[in-house]
Amino acid sequence: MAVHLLAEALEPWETLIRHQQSLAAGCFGATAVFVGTMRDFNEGDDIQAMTLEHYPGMTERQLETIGQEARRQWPLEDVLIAHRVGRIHPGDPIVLVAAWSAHRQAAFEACRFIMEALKSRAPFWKQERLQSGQQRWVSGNTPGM
Amino acid sequence: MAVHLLAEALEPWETLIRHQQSLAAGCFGATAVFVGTMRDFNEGDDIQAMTLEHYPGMTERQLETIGQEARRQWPLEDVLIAHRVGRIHPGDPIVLVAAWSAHRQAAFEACRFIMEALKSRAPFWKQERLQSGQQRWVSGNTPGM
Amino acid sequence: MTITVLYFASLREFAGRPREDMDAEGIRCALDVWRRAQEGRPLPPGTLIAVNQEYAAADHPVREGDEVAFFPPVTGG
Amino acid sequence: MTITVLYFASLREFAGRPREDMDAEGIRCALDVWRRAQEGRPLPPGTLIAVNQEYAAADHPVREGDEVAFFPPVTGG
Repeated sequence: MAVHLLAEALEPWETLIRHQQSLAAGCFGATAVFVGTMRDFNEGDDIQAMTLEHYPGMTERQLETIGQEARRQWPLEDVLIAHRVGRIHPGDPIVLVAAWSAHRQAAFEACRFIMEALKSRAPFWKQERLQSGQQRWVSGNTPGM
Repeated sequence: MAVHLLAEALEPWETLIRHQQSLAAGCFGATAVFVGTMRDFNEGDDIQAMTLEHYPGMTERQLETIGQEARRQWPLEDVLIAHRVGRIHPGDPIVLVAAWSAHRQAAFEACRFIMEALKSRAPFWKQERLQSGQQRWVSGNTPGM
Repeated sequence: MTITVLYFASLREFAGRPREDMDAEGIRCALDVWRRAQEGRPLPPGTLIAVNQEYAAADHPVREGDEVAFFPPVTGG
Repeated sequence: MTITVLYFASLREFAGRPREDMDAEGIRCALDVWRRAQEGRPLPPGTLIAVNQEYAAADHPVREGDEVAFFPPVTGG
């Protein structure tokens, strides 16, 4: 299992390919992946940029804990979680979650579980900068289930 | 929407990256991806190779139909389906499904719907070649939900 | 005009051939096609049928020019 | 030994500072930390609390050496 917090650009597919190379081919039959990307609109406004704040130390621990919970709940070969912090712009990837398993049900469910848990428990906060120059904290997540 | 049937190696991440470049960055917030890979074991036996047979014409139509059903059911920016045919070996990717949406719930659910529909309706058949040299038709799929 | 009959996977092995053409005379439905082609051998349980590349029931009408396919449960993905 | 108090995101703006150290004397729980640091201002609704980087309730015991954080609902992913 790997957890990455990145202050530089997150390249989800490269990160995924690199990580998957460490797995034995043939052991997993299913890979479920989610990538969250910054949109250029939110709540009816055009967004210019966003700052992702986190709680150094606690954020990593929460992501580790969430990944371990998934591994206890489903038979997984591996889990990868990567999340951006700092200044980002529309189109930039924010989060990558991948789960490898022998079977697709476990991979799908674990990937989604990790995303929902991350959204509700991992200490990250988004501050949007609108096209108007106004800054605002994003107040909550859209429901995912 | 794109549907690919490939007699040559399926490179899922390259296919995904290439396809995603055709989408406007910032329009989608969520990408859900599933990749199915050939395992080196099945029902207790070591597998040497596998042949994926399909029904030329009908297979493409079924995949198109399944993709369109997903687009009617969820608000998706795009859908990508790619599937191998022919001779493959353990570790080779078999199938790639990707769904792009503004929101993660739609992306996750559409991706999983497409995989389950593909498994139950798209005319593909797997014939395994065991390490012993014996050949056998795979008789059914493991349940995915 | 004739009917095109296709067999896939284990049904191809069962039928002993991948395809054949059949005179449409006297054929009303997909099951008629199977019976004539396979000389009365029963349809293996679980066999799926497609008429013109769409899933169809055994009593689905078939006429000349149609493509009728028989195959076992699908196992892709 | 003191208690380390951290504020994140909108709570940092509310508090007017990102962190502070506090004498542990007379502090029993996380809410005591907030009250002393914020001079009795009520906790904004929805505020989350972590003690030593684990989520904790307002009445979670706090002693010297602990790290206590206050922050709004999380919005990552």
